Amino acid sequence: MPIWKDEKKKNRRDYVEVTPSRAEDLWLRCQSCGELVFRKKLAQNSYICPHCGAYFFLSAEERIASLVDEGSAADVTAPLVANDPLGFVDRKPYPDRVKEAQRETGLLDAVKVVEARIEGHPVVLAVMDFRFIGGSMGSVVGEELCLAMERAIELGVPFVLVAASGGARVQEGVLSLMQMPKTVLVRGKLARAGIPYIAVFTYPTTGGVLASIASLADITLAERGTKIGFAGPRVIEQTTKEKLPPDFQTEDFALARGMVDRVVRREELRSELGKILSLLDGGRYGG
Amino acid sequence: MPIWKDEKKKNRRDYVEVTPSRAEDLWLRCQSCGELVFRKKLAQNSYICPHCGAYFFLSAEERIASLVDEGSAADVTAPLVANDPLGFVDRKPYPDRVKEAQRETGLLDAVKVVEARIEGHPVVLAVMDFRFIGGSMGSVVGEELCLAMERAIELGVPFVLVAASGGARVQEGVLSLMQMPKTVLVRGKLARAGIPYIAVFTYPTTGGVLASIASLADITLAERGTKIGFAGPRVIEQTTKEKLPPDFQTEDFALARGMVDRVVRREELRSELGKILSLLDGGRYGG
Amino acid sequence: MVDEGTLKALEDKVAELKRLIQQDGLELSEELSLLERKLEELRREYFAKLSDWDRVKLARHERRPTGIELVEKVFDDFYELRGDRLLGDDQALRGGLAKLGGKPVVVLFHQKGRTLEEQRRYRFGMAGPAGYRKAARLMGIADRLRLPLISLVDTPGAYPGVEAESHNIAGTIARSIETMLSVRAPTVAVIVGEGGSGGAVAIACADRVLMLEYAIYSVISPEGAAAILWKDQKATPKAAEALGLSAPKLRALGVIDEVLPEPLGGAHTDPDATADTIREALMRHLDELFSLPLDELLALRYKRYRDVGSYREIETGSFLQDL
Amino acid sequence: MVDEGTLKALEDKVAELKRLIQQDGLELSEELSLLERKLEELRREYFAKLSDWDRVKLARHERRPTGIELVEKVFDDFYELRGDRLLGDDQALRGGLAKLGGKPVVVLFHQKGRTLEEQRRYRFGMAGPAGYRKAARLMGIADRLRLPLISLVDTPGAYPGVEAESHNIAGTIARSIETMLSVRAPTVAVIVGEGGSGGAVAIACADRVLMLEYAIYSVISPEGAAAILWKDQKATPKAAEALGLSAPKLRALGVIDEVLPEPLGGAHTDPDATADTIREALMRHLDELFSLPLDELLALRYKRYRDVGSYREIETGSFLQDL
Ligand SMILES: [Zn+2]
Ligand SMILES: [Zn+2]
Repeated sequence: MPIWKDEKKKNRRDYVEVTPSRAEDLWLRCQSCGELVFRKKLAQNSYICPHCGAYFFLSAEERIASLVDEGSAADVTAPLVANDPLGFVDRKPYPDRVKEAQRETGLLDAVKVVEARIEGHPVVLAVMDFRFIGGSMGSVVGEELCLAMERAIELGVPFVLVAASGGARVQEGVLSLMQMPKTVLVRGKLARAGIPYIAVFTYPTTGGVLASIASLADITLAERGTKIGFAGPRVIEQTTKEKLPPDFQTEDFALARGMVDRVVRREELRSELGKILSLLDGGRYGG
Repeated sequence: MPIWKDEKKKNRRDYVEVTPSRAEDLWLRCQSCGELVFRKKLAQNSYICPHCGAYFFLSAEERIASLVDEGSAADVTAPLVANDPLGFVDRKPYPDRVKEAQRETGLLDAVKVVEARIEGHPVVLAVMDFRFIGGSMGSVVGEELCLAMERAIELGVPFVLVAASGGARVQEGVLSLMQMPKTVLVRGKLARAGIPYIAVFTYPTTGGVLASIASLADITLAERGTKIGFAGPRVIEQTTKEKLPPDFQTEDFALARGMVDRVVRREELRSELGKILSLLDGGRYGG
Repeated sequence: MVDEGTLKALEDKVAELKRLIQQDGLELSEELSLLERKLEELRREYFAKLSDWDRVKLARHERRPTGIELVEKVFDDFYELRGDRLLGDDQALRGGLAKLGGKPVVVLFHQKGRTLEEQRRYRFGMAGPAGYRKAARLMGIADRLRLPLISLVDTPGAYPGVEAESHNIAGTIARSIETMLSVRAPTVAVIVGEGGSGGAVAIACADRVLMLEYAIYSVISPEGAAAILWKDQKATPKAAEALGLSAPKLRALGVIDEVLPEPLGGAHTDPDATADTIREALMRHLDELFSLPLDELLALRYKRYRDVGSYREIETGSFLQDL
Repeated sequence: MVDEGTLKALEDKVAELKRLIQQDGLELSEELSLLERKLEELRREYFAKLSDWDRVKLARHERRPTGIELVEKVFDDFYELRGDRLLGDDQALRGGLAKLGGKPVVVLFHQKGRTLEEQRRYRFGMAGPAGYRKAARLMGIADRLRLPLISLVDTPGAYPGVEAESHNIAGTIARSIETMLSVRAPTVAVIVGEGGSGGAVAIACADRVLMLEYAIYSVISPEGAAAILWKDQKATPKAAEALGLSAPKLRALGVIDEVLPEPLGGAHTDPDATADTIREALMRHLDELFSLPLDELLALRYKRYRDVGSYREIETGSFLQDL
């Protein structure tokens, strides 16, 4: 399913896939040009179709690999698993949903935290994974993000968040809402410690994650093809009967409204982060 | 010259005089209804025409009298006089202009500072006087405002500023521009000391005064009939060729755009300040 | 089984009888006391087995006291402050100075509106960027002047609209949260009606979070949850149950500190008593918080929000085998 | 008497000759050196008795290097940051991260634009609320990360428009001043072109304020002053003289700390040399400021702005007699 396509320019490079692939598939079919691509080859190309330039869906692991210096990443994700504080059952029980997502993704929850280097610069990098219950922020994601920021403080290195989230983890009720003040609080600690915080908005950065930790970065990049917004388009149309502008909640919409510093193509994200990190390097005022 | 008149409501009470009277006149002619009014009588009525409700022009002294408890005001304006740092001469030398204004107003410069009580509450009150070179802020006004805020800190009582200013004192060049950071700086000290700061925008509150100290109050009231804006309408029309909306830079314009907390009729200004001051009274958190 | 329709019909009848007695001086007191006993009985029955969906309907009850009505009853004075100094003045989220037990406080509250015209003007208590910016501004006053900050929460959520998104509603909520957490004075939030998601939490990150007995506080509306998770609008009551949005459940989870009892029948049957309960609780909690020195107050607040959540640590080895 | 028209004509001729020599390989070097000597001579004559109005024209010179041109020459890298997180991104006031002598800094600058299209887009360097809010945001980054803040000032003033007034341009300038004064790191401002009133001072409240030799810094434009004070547009040169807007006069008043010499002919005749001068001065001042501990840095800043102004104390008795 395409979410961003510049029709006027007929630019196939602006096609973004939002459906995850199965981890076991060695060959992936590009949903834009229809070609079959070898997964390893794709990985070497930041998961951009070598035939047409379309962006493939990225898991957290793939995202990390596409951003950090080879072999530099040490997984420091804490071994935390969601409880089921509400005994939540919709069409299936929440614990089953979590287990399924774990099985599918190999992750404990919707975020992966690594210590790594980006173009030589050490960082603590937290990457959300949209495959895990829509990248929703529940208790585990909130705690992991806080631990990641605290680790960045401890190490004295920048904190980088790659956001990909549909919002709060509904199945944990108000406890997931509470992850908003929780992460904002620790972001304040990060700020007081003078640690740089860079956020990257990838598809999609929405809801409670956008309305808390994601919006409070020093520097904010938006990946080409992302979606940035608080409320979903359907909710807006239903509540307000407004007609939405064609570029609504796109990265260009956000840029024009001053919400992000830059829109960056996926293939440039790594060097862009490298540039920023290198600019933040060197003797700061210590007075 | 009227500056505010609610034509639709045919409400003569919304007529505001912006031309000062001569201090020696015992009888003043209302420019709205044409009646002659005895000055003393007028003073007892907050300088509102007893015949038609029009607002007469207020000097700083008259404004103070209309706001504070009778006999409670102690003039603490510092004995400061403007220098002529640029040797400024336009159609007349700046020192002559200052002297003229002093003679006309009995003031040393465009602001008068008193320690007083408003409905029983002690305050440091600074009132600008538009008659003194358009209420412009030069070195003396800047210093007086800073001294007033420092006095409020020392006494631990709220600071109230009644603004009336055409902007910066052009005749002192960049030194008057420097009164913007100067007053903002001391406002910061006031804030750190936890002293409440209430601003009242009277006719007119514009330019450099609005773009510094006046905009940084905790609570901001606008007197009915004032004018609130950074740039003059003529400059805007000349620079941008824009057509200005009919209510442009009125107090209602400012209220609708979130720039002030309330629009208050002159006759209610004193009780309104009293209400606010009494709400700020009492045991604050001292932890 | 008693439903809220039956209850409401009876409530209306009682009200009508009272009006007749008062206005026209009719001798109907016997009928009235009969009806009132019946109403009391039905209420007991209804409230004894209140479902969470019933609670949602009570929290949204058309006669439930709105923000300004409670503010005027709870506080001794209220002086409204307006505007965010940039975008405008959002009347869906209001605030100002007030007194409580002789002490000055800063108050924030959502305002839903009672009449249709009010509801339109207040957008049913759904605030936009100007509202959350105003909230942060008033929090700044509380911070500078060391005034306790009290918020009454009653919103379906932040306003979802093109204008709101254009002015970064998400960012203004984040700033509101950030500012509230850093106020150097005691803060108390009371969920008095609907505590709808981000729009609620933006002004509810307090040292103490209280909740009226029949108020709700939820990460998503039951309707929204039903649509998204059950793909079935008819699952709404089920969703309400699942979301854990009731005051007793949230108290059990530790998300809120105290459930404030409402009169039998709900807050709208006795707004004065409801306001008394709120006032008493606010004064009690503020008294406790006032006794703490600032560093301790802030340390407790930090701990409260740093530690919130429900998860368990595992041994990764065994976890991978489990899958 | 040499006027700027004669100068400009000669400058154009020299440029044309150089082009011919380089492009077409014509043997005109003798003519060129003749013309260049003549130009040098005229420049000396012109700049020897430069009026303040001449300085205004130099500061506004159509070829004067604009903000981004200087930034790219002065700093080793420049990474633009955009947006105020609420209203939009104002390209009349730009900023970002950069390096200076290996040290990270935050840079702010007005951008006037060179082409007509650019000038329209950048509104001739007249920033609005979004611009001053972005400035405050970037100052916040400098503050949090303890990065020196450097601003290059070149604006006729803040943008005067209905939209700007509607979004409280005055308030955003006041906030920008407030934020700049509270940055917990060294700050240096350089007036590089026009320092126009509130729009300039909003990003010029620095620990050190430097000024290019032919830049101007004024409370009002000479045209504005002529209209208001002289009621005569022809008084503009006289107003320019009276306003004390030149770098040497402002240095004498103590408003600025150092005059940075420009090449003979003005910054536009040698942008590289101008940039070198700015870079050298910035590094020198930053070195000095870096050696101060934070409390001393802030105390000096406080003193600088607390004490600014020119007035005298009098004995009120004698004053009243004088009138
Ligand atoms: Zn393809
Ligand atoms: Zn009259």
